[in-house]
Amino acid sequence: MSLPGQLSVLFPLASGLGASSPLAAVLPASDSALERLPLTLRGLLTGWLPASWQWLANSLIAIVVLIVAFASLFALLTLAERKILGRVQNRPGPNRAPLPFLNLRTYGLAQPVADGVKMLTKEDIVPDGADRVLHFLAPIALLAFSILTLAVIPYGRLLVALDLDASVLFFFAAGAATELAVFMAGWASRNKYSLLAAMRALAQLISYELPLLLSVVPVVLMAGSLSTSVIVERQGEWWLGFLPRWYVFTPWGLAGFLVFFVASLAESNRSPFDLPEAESELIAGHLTEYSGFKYALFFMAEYFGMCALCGMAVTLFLGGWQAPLPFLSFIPSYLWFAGKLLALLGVFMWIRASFPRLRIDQLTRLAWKFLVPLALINLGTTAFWSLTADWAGLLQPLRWLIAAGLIAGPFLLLGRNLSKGLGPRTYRYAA
Amino acid sequence: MLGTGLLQGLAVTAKNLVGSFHDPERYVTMEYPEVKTKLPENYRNFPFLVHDDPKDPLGSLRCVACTICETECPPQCIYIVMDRDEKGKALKRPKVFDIDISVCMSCQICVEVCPFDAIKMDQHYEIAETNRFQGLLLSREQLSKSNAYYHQLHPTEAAAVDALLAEQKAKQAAAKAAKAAPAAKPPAPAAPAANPPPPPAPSAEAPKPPTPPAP
Amino acid sequence: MSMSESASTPATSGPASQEGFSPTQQERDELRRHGILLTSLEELYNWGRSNSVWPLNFGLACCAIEMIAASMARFDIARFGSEVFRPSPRQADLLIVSGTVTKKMAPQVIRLWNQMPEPKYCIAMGACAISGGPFKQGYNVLKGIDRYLPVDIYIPGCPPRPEALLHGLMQLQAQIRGQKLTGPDRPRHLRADTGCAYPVPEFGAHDLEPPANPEVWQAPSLPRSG
Amino acid sequence: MESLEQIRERLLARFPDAALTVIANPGPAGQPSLLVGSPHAASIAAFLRDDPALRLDYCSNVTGVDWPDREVVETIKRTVPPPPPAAPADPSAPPVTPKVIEEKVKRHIPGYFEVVYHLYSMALKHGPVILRTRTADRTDPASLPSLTPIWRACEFQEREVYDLFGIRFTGHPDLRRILMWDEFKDYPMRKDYVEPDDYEWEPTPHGAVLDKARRHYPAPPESR
Amino acid sequence: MTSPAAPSSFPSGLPSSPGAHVRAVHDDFHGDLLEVSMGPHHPSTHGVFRMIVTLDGERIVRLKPVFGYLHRNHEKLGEQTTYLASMPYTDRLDYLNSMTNNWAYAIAVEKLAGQAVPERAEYVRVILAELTRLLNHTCLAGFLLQDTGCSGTPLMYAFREREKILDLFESLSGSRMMCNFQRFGGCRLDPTPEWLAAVRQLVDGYGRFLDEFEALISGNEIVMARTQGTGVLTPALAISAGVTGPMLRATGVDYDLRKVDGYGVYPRFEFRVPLGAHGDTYDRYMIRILEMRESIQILRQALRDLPAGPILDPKAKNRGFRPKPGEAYGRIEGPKGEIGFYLISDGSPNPFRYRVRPPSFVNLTILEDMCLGQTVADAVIILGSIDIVLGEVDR
Repeated sequence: MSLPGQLSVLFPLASGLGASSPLAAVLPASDSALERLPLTLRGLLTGWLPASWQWLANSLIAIVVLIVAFASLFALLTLAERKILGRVQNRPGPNRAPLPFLNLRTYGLAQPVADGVKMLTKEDIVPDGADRVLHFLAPIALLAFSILTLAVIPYGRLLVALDLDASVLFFFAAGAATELAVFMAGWASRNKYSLLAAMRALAQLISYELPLLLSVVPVVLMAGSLSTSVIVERQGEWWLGFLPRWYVFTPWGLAGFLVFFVASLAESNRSPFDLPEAESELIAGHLTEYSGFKYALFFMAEYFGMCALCGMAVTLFLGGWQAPLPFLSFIPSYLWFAGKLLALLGVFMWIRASFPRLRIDQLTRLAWKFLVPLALINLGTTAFWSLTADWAGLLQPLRWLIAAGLIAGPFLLLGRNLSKGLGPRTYRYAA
Repeated sequence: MLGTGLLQGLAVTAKNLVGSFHDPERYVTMEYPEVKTKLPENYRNFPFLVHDDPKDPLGSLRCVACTICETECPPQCIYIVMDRDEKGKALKRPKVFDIDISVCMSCQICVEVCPFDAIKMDQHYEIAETNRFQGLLLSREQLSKSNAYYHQLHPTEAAAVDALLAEQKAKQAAAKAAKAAPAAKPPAPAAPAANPPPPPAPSAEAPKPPTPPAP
Repeated sequence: MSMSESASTPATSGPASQEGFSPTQQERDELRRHGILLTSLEELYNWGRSNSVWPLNFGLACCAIEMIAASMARFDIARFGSEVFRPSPRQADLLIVSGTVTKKMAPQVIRLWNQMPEPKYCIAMGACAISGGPFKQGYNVLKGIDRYLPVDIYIPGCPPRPEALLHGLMQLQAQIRGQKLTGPDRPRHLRADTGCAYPVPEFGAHDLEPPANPEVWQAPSLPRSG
Repeated sequence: MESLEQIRERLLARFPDAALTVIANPGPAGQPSLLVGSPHAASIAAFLRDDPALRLDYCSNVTGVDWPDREVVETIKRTVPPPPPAAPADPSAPPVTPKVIEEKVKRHIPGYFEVVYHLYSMALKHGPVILRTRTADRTDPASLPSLTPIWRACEFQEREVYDLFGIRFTGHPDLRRILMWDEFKDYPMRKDYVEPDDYEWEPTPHGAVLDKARRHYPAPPESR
Repeated sequence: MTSPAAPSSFPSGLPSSPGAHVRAVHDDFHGDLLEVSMGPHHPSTHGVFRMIVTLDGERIVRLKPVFGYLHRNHEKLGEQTTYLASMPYTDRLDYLNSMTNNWAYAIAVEKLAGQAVPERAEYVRVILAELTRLLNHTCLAGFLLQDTGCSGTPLMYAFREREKILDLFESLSGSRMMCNFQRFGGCRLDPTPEWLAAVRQLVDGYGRFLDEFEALISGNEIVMARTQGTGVLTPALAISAGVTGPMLRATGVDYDLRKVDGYGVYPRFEFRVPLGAHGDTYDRYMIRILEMRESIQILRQALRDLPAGPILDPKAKNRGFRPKPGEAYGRIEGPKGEIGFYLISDGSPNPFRYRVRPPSFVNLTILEDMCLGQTVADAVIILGSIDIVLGEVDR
């Protein structure tokens, strides 16, 4: 097989899916033009190239599209976060930055652009005695790893930049490396707060990588594949003809999703697990010594990581790009994916607006004493679920009941153990 | 159960998020430059001097340059020089009346101690400046504001002050008339400082700071 | 100083006042004739800076409470894009000196200012920051932060209302919008001849040494006979 | 609670050689205080804290007072010995007992530093008992016993007194400057403290500031 | 996980004998220690406070507070100005609670001069003091939660309510924060019926706000995990260190000056004093919430019973005021603890000695004791729960 041919297996999206492509047959005939729009557009762009060049052009396009799409999503998300936070706090948030040259107010839509312009033009400071190389590399590494994780998420039917057989593994490998970049930043800054933040980041990484991975294992087990595309395909069936068979709608899937969600909050350093960047304790944590565009890169990478984890959660548990109801399938799959992604991101922001931060020992305790056992038990539950796949009729509710009990019992027990000694108090009054 | 408190908290924030779109209790922002707070009548920021005749803002200042406010001002931000004629006779009006609003602590003590109701508190607060030395030292010319302006800011208080001043004037006129009638002496100067007003009786509808005895 | 005249007038003129500070269409056309790219760049640069003024999360005294109040729901400084109170000076654009600067604190304030990356701005909020205010005659009170730092906007008041701070912020935005990239009156951070670090005074046996930075601080004399 | 006189009696019984004086308060507040000699201050304080009838377990306020040297013209009754240096003598308020022969005496009252402790009892909810300790004079290494070992509340307050008045507390665990910087040499709350002359733009000067302004301005011309 | 705490200056926390104050810290014992200087510019030091923290990992083995960054010579200025002119300066002591500062100072001067206060003024003072208490405790809860890492939401809700109280203060006294309202022998102005109605409305709505606020915070598992069991203060140490206010009552010691001294007209009101049992950060938070609920009760009663009459004693003299020689110590239960003023008069228009007994300064005495063995994150919230205002700490 020629090299382009090999790669075309690796890059289904990248290998021209135009009308001329032999793979075009993979697409169901029912697909609307809207569903095919991204592919059509790409065909228009690269169709004129010789076939041996198309894979390269296509992958380049995929990369550019990914980066541009997520960079603009990042801009919107910063604004959305500030707006949502504002609304929760009974205020409007940024709403008056006018468009440049026009002096037109657009409900603050120009705000991220203004921030970007300012960040780009801000002086870049490297502290005396800092490790200049690492200080420079840290934001770049962080961004690079975050973008890598974005590559394996299926954004729509056949819309995946890199469809590896082991894409789930790839995702977590690349995702874990981001913490390395945080540690680099903390170490290189020559600042005590940064160093503390770096140590926290490492502790957090070690603690939360495990529940994150363990919560994914059941999905892999049930789907029988490490490929994200296959996992999404497997969730594409319907119960009783109309209920989606997403993994989150099973007892083990729900538990897995919750563990994954909490762990991904921690992985993306979001509140209530934003310990490395604990504003009220460590000034700005590992970012303390970063100014200007390096800081913006960090910020961007953090949001990319958040998007990637939410995208993975959607892919693994929420049916990926599948429509929630059969008759809604006419809406293009990538829109469904975007909708679910944004909803999850919204929950991230909602949580940020509501909760205080945990302490580092509580954070690790939550991981080791609650999430990890729960994920392990969930693995057993999944095994039970898998073994009883042929239970039917009256046994079916029994199967649900047992599985739910297998999750809820340990949840209550572990939860009680975790919150031992804590609780609401009653107070006495002086006589 | 672990998590109920968290869910309760999420419910509160969600209620506020939704409420911010329809409930004015949960959307309290004032779009400042377009919408401004309705300042209460009592609001005080920096002092100004009241003049009675809009045509002659400097000549008709109520201030007689008695320097009570200057000495009582806690941060000492008032500077007064009394105007004198060529012979050095005091003219009972300020020649220099400067207030350094970069020092003023808006405490209103100058207003309280002024026996002539000459200095009152302004409510203008949009005074950000790029030059401290030229912008924030207010001179007599900048401080002088009309009685109508005073009425606009503090209507209740101003009405009471006007009534009081009118009463004093009437009393003074009566006293003068009484004096002038028996002995045809040359009339005493009509400036209010010659005859400091008695402490006003607390009036029911317009609570007023206690006026101390005249110097 | 020329800004103060152009900035002080439109502030009260109505809803469009916020934009009223930027060059008028006519002026803009005039400028464009001289160099379209440069003016457009300049405008974009100034627009970006002025709409994204991130203050340093730094409170000194009473005024800091009003500064916090300005960022709270009632006044919401976020509307101007300035609610991002960065705790690290590296990411901040604006130093709001909100309260009394004591002599013990002054070196730290100047150090913070030095740690901020250019372009950066300074607002002296409240009487104490401007001149020492009511505490001016105290032995440990610095008589105005402008003895050591270049202050862009002075907001009098004790403490200024949150609206007054917002007003000062708008003045600052207007000032930024009026800055030139080139020419003799270009801002400090675009000049090669201005140093980036301001000297930090040292604790002496009786007072700070030196008691003022003569490069920043030239007070006019106002003779009084008393 | 017992009166201060009763407390003094009991203290004298317990510490026979202690110097204890009840200092009257001529003002309307009328709250007298107990002047304690330095050598016994700590043991007396411990007694007051632990005595079951008093249990003054809470030291609310610690402060220094600087009494500068004074020249006082006093009208003194010949028969009565001069009163101990009480709380500020006022030249404008002579006692009105015309019977005894009086004479005007010019007296030099040497200044001293004083530390005042306001004690209360949280257990028995009474108080205050006001303790005072005094230095002999105002010469510089002024030193008084620290009561921090008795009441932890004195720790920072005594440091503050040391910082602002320059009174060294013997027995204080951590006597450093607290409000001013370490390099600072003066004691600013003393009455004879002279501020550093960091005069600047003074547009509205009065009094001392005006004097300072005059010193700094080149010969002030006519008022403007 | 806990490392042995370094010997504090007071090994048992309590002073026993002078020999106990050995400040030696055996650093070899802990191995490599990290010394972090938190402040004076730090987001959670509530101003310009500084803590030099020595860390073993994240555990605190030593914590030395550094003060004076806001030392603005309040006492010296107080001795250089007249009695009346010091009144606006007291606003700036604890700049969240100007009304109670005013009252404490007025009480001290009234004691010094033997000045009586009309009944109506006493009631108005109680109303204002309790409003201030609501304001302070609400803000404190907001700031405390901000320190634990909330993204501003509780603080915003707290300030939303604070603005309502500030509106009341502003419409009565003319200023949002620096009220300068009390005078020797009464208050400066008489509240109008409209103002009283507005207070009534606020008081009626405040309970609802507290309910919602508690729903957001009090039951939150993260808040409980962060605050329960951290920064424990024992009653004996609290008493010895002169800790007052809600902090003291959180340790279970019943000492509220409103009950003990019964100043003003407080004996006429029915209210309870909530007491904690653990003395930890959560107790300190909850005591304040409960105190607010009691304050609402006091406000209801005071508004109901407010008598008619003069607001300022007609004989009171504020300008040219020269009290007789003597001294007086006046104290009240401020929202942060006992705020007192110690005045010595020598018969001149200026006080001879003007001393402020700042509650938060004295309450900071036990900061190190509470923080030893805890983490940096805890130190931040312990400091937050002490409720300091630097204007008062450093004066």
